[in-house]
Amino acid sequence: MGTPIPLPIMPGDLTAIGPLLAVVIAAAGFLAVDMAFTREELKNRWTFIIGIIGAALAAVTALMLDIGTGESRLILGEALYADLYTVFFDLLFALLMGASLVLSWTAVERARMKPVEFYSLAAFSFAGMFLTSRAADLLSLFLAIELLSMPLYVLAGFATTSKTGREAALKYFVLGSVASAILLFGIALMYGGTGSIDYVELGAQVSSGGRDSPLVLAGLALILAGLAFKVGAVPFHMWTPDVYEGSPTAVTALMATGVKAAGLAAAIRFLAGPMAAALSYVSVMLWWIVALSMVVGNAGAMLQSNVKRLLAYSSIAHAGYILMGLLGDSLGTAAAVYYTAVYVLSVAGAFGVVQYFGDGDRELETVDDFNGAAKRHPWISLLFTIFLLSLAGIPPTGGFVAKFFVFGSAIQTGHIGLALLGVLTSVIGIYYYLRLVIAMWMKDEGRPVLAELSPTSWVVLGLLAASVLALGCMPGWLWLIVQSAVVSLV
Amino acid sequence: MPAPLEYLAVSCILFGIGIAGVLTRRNLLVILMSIELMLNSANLAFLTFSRLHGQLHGQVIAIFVMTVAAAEAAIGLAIVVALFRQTGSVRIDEATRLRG
Amino acid sequence: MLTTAIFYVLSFVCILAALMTVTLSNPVSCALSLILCLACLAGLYAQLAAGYVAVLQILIYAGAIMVLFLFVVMLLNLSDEEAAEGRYDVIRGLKGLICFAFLVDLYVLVEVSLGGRIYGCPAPGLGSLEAIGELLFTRYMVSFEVISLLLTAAVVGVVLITRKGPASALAAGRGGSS
Amino acid sequence: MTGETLLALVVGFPLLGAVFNGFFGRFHGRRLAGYLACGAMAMAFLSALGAVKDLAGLDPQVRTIHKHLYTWIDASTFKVDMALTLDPLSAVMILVVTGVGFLIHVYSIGYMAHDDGRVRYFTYLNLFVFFMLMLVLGSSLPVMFLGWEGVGLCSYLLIGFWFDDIAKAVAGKKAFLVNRIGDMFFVLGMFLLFWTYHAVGSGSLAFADMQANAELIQAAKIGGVAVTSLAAFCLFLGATGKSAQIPLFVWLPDAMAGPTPVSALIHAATMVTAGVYMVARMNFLFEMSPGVMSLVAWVGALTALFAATIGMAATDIKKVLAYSTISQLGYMFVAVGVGSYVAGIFHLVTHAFFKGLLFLGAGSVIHGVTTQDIRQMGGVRHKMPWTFWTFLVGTWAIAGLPPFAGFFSKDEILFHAYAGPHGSVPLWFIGYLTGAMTAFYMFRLFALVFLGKTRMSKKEYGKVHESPATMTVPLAILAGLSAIGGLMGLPHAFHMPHLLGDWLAPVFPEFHVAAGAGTELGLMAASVAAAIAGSLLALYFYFKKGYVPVPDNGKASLPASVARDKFYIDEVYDGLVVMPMKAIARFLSATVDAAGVDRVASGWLPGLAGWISKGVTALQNGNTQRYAMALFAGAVALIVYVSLFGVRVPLA
Repeated sequence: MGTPIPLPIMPGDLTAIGPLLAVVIAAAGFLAVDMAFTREELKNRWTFIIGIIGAALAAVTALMLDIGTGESRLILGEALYADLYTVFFDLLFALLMGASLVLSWTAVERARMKPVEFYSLAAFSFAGMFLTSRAADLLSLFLAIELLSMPLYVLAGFATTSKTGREAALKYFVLGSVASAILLFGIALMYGGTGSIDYVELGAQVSSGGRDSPLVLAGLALILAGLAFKVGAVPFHMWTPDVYEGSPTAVTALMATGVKAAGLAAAIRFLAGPMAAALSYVSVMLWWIVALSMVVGNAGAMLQSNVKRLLAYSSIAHAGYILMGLLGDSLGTAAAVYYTAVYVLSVAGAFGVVQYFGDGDRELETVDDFNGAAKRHPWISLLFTIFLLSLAGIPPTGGFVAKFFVFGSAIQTGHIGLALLGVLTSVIGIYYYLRLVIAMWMKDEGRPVLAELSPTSWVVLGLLAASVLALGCMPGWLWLIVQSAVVSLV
Repeated sequence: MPAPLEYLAVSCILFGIGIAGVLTRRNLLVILMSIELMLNSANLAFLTFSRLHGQLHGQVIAIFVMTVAAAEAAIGLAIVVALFRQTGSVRIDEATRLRG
Repeated sequence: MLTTAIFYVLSFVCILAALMTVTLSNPVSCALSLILCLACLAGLYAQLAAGYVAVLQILIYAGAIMVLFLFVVMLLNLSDEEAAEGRYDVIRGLKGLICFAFLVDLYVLVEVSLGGRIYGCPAPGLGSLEAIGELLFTRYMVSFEVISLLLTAAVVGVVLITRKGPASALAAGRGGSS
Repeated sequence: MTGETLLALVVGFPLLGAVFNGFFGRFHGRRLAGYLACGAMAMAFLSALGAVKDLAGLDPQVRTIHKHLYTWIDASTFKVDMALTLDPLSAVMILVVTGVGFLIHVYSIGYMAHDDGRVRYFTYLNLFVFFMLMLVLGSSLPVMFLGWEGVGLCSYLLIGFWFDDIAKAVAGKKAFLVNRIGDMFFVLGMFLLFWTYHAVGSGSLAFADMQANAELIQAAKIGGVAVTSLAAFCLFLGATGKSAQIPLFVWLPDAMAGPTPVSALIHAATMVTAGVYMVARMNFLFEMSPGVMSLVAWVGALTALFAATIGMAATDIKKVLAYSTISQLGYMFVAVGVGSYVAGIFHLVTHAFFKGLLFLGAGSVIHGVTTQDIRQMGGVRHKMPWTFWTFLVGTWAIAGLPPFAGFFSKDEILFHAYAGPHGSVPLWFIGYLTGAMTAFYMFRLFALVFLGKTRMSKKEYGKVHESPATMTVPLAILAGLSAIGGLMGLPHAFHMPHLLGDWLAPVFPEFHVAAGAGTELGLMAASVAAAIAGSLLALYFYFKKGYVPVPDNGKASLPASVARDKFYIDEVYDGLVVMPMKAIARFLSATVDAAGVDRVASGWLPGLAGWISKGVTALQNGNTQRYAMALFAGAVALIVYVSLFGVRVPLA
């Protein structure tokens, strides 16, 4: 045998994947807790402690990354990136993990799932999320998406009390696998056309002469389809309403926030990163995806009475708004990232609130179930209203500023029609979000029951609402960060 | 030795058959098999290109894909079994409670 | 010349077996056809200087995965009624047609790119276990670790979802589905 | 206290009131809620007075007070400050908003005395005032938009206040949807301006900066059209939504479903004038696009005429006032459209007085009579003397009869529409005609409600009573303002100072009128004659002759005591003049209102959306294979696209 092969681990590389390690350790911790203790209270207590520590550790290690001059670094055999963009999404996912632990706990127990089992699977999914934003080649991307999805396939059908969970799991699995296969075939074609799977190399080939090899184009098309599935954009969206509705709410919250954000993180990295030159080949198709997503998402949500389904359709529309940013220049990309952050915070908050309504096995399902909520529970209704107004894009919430940036960049790059459609469809958006607000504040007859909120939940919900308002009232600081993060992409 | 194009043709045909199976069969187990078929067609493409470019990368990727396929099959079958236990059916067109 | 002949035989059987997989009505036959198809694919892999992958294909796929499939098919022990496929109507035909159109388009794209390209001599060592191992632990180190996570997640997931829940409505479901 | 602090307090008090009532209203009870809200408004009004006094102390050339609260958006090249700017224009507005607002708050205490939802009502009302003040004081377009959206939201909440009534909930929805369409154009105009300014290196949407850099964007074009015109057009469409002009006026009559003080505050005195204020505020932009300017004037004129026509046929006391509001707003747009911003703002102020008064008077009547149908009133004057006299002042003022407020402001508009540089004779004539019609329908309303013999049953009539002091005192104050408000803008022909014009001079471009005092006096005489004619005609028909409008269904369902006259000459006149007019009004009201614009704005678009919605949900039939098919078809479409157009395709 020849000389020993040095592992491609440079100093600092482990810090760069610190959040990933933290969440993997947490996952191992959950499994250990499940085996070590027999009493449920002990299991629960340690699950919570380990989870919070994991999330905190992820956030801290994300912040410890030395960004240097702001340029992207390739680490660990050039498979992953380490830059401001990854830090940004790491913090977002760490926050989501914390929020999920605190806010979903009640819903997890209501669905008769054991928290330790739920969170051990969710932790693997979070590991996948942490990977999506830093994938530097197509294989890492594929594996990250698989790692992200597989635990969720299970989680969707995991609640034994749910009548629809199994069906949701099945649909999610079948459609997700088909999308993965399409993505994989696209990767194969891309590899065939260029002989590489590294973003940097692919980008170089696409922007130099070898670009119009039909293989590369076909690969690009199929990869776009695969990513659009995860993001939930039309016409790859049809799984979202059914799966969001059928899954336990705790899982739906994870899908609406984490999966969506991870898919967007990957898509933005792929389409606006080194491969940005490739975007011009598919920009017409992206235009249609964006337009259809906005129309179908908002129109679909308009007449829904089920809250989860309503939020599912609206998430399709938001995917459209966010992808619209990619049609613009670097400012547009920054707008897309900003919008993603605002969307994730607002939806995390909205689902956080929804999960607390209901008692016993029952959770609130329809819009009418929220009638009179404000009268009985004014504070949490106020928080919910803030999240909904943000999703509707009404100032002074973050949603307004995000839409402002996205539509603005679209107009600047000449997509006036698309911006007009965006503004028009967001009118529908306001209509259905306000239906919930009206149900809560202007109707009296209902008696919605609120599960007891722990002080921690209040703090987390309050923080989410405050950050949503802060992003609307003082968007400057985040916008600067996002802009530098986007600069580091290319 | 046949040309790369010929290997790729086989790969494309397998992919087409796989997706056709997913779209038309009612039996969930067969649909899972069809998905396996699609993954395998991608693998054949990877190996074809690996040989064409004279690199190993394609082969390594194929190995990873196989592992992913194994995990996917396990989870898919588990979900099918779980669904069967609840509803007594493995027909995909009967799982339509969620709609609208 | 012999390679070409073998290629044609293998690919013919492979495609035929694939077709049988998606058309035969008995799931057991489907699974067996798929095993045949995967075996032929292994042969093709071997032709492409990927002996190691070919071996894995036989071991993992035809061996492990498909056994799992067969096992589940047997476990569920579907009645004919359950396995019945229904008629092949216009919609299904249309779906098939779209798949076919996709195939043609894909093939045209591939043909434009690769038409006239031929394989040269394989580089020595292509497909050797040592080279693959080296790549796995250097360039693909991260992916290797991720795969291990993925498998762990899958194991945990499978264990959790297949536990018998309190709401096992087998009997009720049977009544409703007929 | 400095002017800056006072400025913050002006905005702060109503917000504080809203927060306090909103969060603690459950604990301190309904009674206190009204006093708290009024207190907040009183403090806001006093602060506004103080701030304006400080402002008046400054040199006219630098007469602005700027209060920078914090930096809202700071995105390197793009900066929006959350800042308030008090200049002569916004000073006028905040005095109106807080002053009239305070009176209406006081009035509400009496009007809502028996309503269970008072806490919520006052919360929304205070919140509304806060947003209105943000709208007026905002130093930049985004801050103005914040207020713009906020008042829309509050108006929505207040219209649907009595939500147990389905029709009211629907009205709230309609108001909301139509407003959203207007707001959409506002946003588009704002985006256009932002990116155009951004392109020339000025990433600020502050009014002062935009005005200073206006020349830079003059040459910018999109698709051959000047950006300035496009932006002005979009903003104006936004204004038509908020200020209920053609084509987006349909919501205002429906919005009358809300409590009457709300109609007075939001749908007469303040919110609906936001469009006029915005055009005045953005005058530098509109001045750069003469085409849009004349569009503004013509839309205003046509709306004024059109709404007056419908007003002549309406039989609901609040609907008459609503159409009258639309009509008067049309006058304001005529004024700003011909470049006479001072006249526009002048009319805005006087209108806030007399229309606020009329609405509150109407509320008082409704409070006493418990119906809104003027055909079932009559003779109310004996039962409600305060309301009667104050209403008469309001009617007098809006009819344009000297010497009350409406006379001065309306005549200034008409004079400028006739003789101003952008004015023309047809524009003036439409305004003139509308003036006559205004006098007619207002005195018709007045006569039908207050004069003659009552058409109520004895029992009902016996129950009619005067409103409490909390309602009549604001009426009296507003009546006083309506009477003397015109003094702030005496015509130049009188050789007296135009106080408002001098005050607003630093804000607006100079406005020269070519014609002299003779023309002005001539026009004045003509319009006074028309107003007198209109008033007398109305009094003749509806007081002397005792006519009662035909019920909607055409059948006589009125009490027998209101038997019709037997003079054939009246029948002929009725048939020749009144009936055709009513027919036109009905036609307009029925076709345009119900079938045309209405359907597009609040029926057709949501209809389309609903249709798409049904389609989307029908496609979602639960079959996984269909979903997979959609997924795969999407992938195929992508592949086919790249194989057909696999070259660099520039995006149109």
